[in-house]
Amino acid sequence: MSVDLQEHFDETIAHERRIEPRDWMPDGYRATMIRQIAQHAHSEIIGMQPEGNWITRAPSLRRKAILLAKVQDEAGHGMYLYSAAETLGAGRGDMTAKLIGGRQKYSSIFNYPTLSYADVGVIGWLVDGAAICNQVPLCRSSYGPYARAMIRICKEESFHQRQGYELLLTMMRGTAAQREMVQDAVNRFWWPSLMMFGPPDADSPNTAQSMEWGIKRHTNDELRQRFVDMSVPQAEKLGVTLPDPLLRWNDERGHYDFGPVDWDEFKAVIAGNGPCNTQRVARRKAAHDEGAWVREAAMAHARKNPERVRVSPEASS
Amino acid sequence: MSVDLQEHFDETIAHERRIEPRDWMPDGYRATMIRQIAQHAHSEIIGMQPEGNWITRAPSLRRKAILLAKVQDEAGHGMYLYSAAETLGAGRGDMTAKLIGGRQKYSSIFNYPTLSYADVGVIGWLVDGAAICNQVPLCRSSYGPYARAMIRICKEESFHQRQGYELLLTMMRGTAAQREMVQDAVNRFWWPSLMMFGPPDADSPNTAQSMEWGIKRHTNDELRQRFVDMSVPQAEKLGVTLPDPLLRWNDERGHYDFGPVDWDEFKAVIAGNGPCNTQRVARRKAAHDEGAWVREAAMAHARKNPERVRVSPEASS
Amino acid sequence: GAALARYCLALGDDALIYSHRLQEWLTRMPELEEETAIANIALDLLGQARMLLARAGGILGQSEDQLAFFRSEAEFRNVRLAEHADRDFAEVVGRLLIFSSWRLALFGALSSASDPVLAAIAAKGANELTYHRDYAAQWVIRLGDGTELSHARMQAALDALWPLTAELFLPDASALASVDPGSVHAVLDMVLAAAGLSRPGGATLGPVSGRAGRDGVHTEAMGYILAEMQSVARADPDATW
Amino acid sequence: GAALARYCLALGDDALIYSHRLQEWLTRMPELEEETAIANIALDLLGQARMLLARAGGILGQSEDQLAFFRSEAEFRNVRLAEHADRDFAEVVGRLLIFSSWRLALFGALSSASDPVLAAIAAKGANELTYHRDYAAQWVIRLGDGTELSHARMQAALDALWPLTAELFLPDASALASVDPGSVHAVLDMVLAAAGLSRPGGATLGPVSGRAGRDGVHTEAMGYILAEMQSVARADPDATW
Repeated sequence: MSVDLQEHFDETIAHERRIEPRDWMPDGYRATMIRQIAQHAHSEIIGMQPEGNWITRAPSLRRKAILLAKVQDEAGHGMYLYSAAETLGAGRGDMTAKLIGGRQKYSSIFNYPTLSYADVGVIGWLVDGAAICNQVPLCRSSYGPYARAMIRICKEESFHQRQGYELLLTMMRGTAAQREMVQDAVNRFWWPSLMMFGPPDADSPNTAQSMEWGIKRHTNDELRQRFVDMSVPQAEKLGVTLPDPLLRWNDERGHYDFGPVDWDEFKAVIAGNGPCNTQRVARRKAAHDEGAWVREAAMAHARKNPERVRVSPEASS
Repeated sequence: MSVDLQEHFDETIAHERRIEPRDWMPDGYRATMIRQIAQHAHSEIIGMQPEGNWITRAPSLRRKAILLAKVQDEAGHGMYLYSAAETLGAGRGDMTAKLIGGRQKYSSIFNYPTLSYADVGVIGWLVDGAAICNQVPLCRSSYGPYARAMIRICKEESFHQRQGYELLLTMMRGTAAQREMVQDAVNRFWWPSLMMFGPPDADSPNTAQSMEWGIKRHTNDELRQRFVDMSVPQAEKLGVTLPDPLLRWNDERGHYDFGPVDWDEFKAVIAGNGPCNTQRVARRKAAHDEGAWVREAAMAHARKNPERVRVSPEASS
Repeated sequence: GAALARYCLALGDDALIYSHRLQEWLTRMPELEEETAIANIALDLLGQARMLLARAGGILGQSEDQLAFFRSEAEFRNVRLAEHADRDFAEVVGRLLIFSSWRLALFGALSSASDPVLAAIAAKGANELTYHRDYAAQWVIRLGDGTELSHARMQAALDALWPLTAELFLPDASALASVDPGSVHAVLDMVLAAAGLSRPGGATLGPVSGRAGRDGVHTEAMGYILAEMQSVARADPDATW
Repeated sequence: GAALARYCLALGDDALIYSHRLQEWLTRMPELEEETAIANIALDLLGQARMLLARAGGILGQSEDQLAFFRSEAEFRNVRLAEHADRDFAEVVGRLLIFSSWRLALFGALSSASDPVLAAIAAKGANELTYHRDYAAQWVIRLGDGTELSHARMQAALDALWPLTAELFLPDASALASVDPGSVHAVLDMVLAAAGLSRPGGATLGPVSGRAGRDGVHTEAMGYILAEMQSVARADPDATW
């Protein structure tokens, strides 16, 4: 029987059909998928913090509304992704515990501080841009609920990315101080954006298995190159300089060459020594801990009034 | 014996000599004195809040240093006065408990908010000015430790008052916005300053006994009139209008006439319904409660190291 | 014209400052569902603020951003309830219940205002406020009825907030509509009854010589809100965003 | 000249921002004696900031107030330790112990600086910093040695603060003096031994592409500090105070 199941699974993958929650899947696939989706969900939720940092200080009411809506979307993406992980048997409470206990990661980019309003634009342009490069192929993930979540999320991310780029275009047409602010933000976020694609292929031992399972479609270096090729003309149009003296078009490769990424910095950030790791997790933990009495009250009320009030099951996590 | 003691006490008062901690005194005198000194101490400590509110936002580093030093002086006055009350057998811990439990009052003026940097100047000019009117006669209080505390405090208060007035003079020579700010602050603080002298003599039943005991030297209305007479020419020199259409010189009385004080507002504020009562007491209570573990640690350390470290007895309150 | 501008400013400032206080709570909520709900309410109020400030600005010759970012504290006309910093989730939902019940009653009255723009804003806003009130009411009931702890915190929140409510019903010469306190209290009483909570009474947050939020006399919290909210806009007044 | 100005700015900013964080604690201290002590330390640091900014401003042609109130965040050169918001009294005294031990060592080295003004500032400041360090050390010992709770909170404070210390010893091309980490650690170790506490190790608060406070790259807390600190001065740039 197990052989039949494995064969059916392999065939589904081979035919680029989708695995659904009710289907049998190998334990490794399930575990890898849960980790991937949970980390993606965590990234959405932690990613609310660096941008949320500027909502109260947005310099126009229109920009305030745009940013507030974007951060709200991120919370929505987080919930959507946690639900996808739940179809694999993971619990939201358990995933949250892993996040605030430092046992599950989120995108390293969110361990950098946002230091001016230009950062909001640059996160939209570069960070969302890199996320989209990563995520568009995941709309074809072999796991159905994740693939469907990604289709919706990518749509909204593209919208966010255009808004971010548009903010930067506006700022670059503004005062000298604004243009400096944009350049400074680009200087700080360019390299961390390249790190978002993960370590070089040579140091990424799980890539082969993930590609075989159809839960990864391109290698880290392929996606990184695609991002660089996409970003250089956008930077030119914007009028900013990307902080890499080795960046230049390679006619032979048909791609931009770029300088070496500082993988020591990447490893330090992943290990918890980035500028904001502690702060980000502490904030998430504080919200969770300080909300415990509220979640308990909601459960107690639901128990007393089973007929009257529907409380979402997540309230119990 | 009790008769002898009472005679000796009466004689000391009659000769305007001072009662000292070791002297016998009537229970009523002791209780009244404790309450008077405690309320004065509380006023210094609560009074740190409205001015302290502007330290981090002071618009020049010189003004920041002046304000910081002033608020520090107020803490010093508070400690000095609590020590004077302790000579009568009151404990600082007990007095603090009465303050944060709402069982002992402080000056009603500190239940008004400070809303611009001009308020810092107006508090110096009018509030410290009123306090000095109240306090100069108390340098002749029949209770020795209080009288001596008042001499030192009045000296510093006069300094603060001049600094406040000087800030206002500077602001009045500044921009139109600054002049408006000063006028607005005067509008908000003038009437509450007049209330600082307490209810009209007709409604002040304890005045007679207090004057007999030499712990009050003038009636509320006498002091209020003195304050008005002093302030009007200062306001003219400053170029601000005092918000009282009935204010005018009375040649016959040799004093300024002034309009009726809104005693309903005064009673509401005294009863706890001023704009800041709850906030002021809550802040003091939070500092005290959140500091409990620190005071306990200091005591525990002192117990373990009796020879090495001197911890002030107040740390135990 | 002047009275309409002044009143639109007052209602716009209520929404702008209230929205700011909700924005501060983002990423600090007890659940993700609450993150999206509070963000949504903050967005609705920000939208109301923009329309109302635009209406006032049309009369005064100023943009919504000039009004939001370049007025001084004394020029803001919001009630002091809007600027209160909620200390826990019980205060978040308790204050929202009070504010949205009151504002909904006001917008109901304003939907027949003589100015068609204000009437339209009020009609649209009333839909949003109905949702805000219901969201808040559900949570007040959950917390009031939930555990002993949540009941105590919910009652404490109401007690702490109540002094701020008196100002909502003060006579205001520039108001274009008014609300009967009794009708708002009736709504609150219904929710509180379902929650097993009692409506506080007594204490009020007094004015300063008769002046309060609508007269530009705020709490000490307001200066900090504006310092933060206006900081980027004021750092470079010639900037375009 | 430029190097001297830049370095005086850095040391002045350390003191200015550190003083600001202490100012925030006024009226929130566990005892009145601590209110006066912390006010006193905040005043000393403010005094150091004024002298250092004045020295820098003399070279740059700017007043202390222009430098304090009209620079942008990226122009501030303080280390990130200065901008940390202490969450309890244990962090207040723990951070003060670290900061004043380091700064005292630095001022000791600077008292023989070639610029006589800077040398004089450092010599005067060293006296003040000795008092600050001793005050902090006494409290770290009391809390470390006091109760189980205070011991735990004191150790947690040190653990939370430690990642901020690495930046103090980074090579800085514009520095006119440097401090051997070993000598500062030796002072701390003496205090910690008396307190029964252990010096944390390991984690550091990383820079952003190699840039940190001295390069104008701060923590997210810095923007809020400046928004508040500069709000009144910036509201009316033509005002005189």
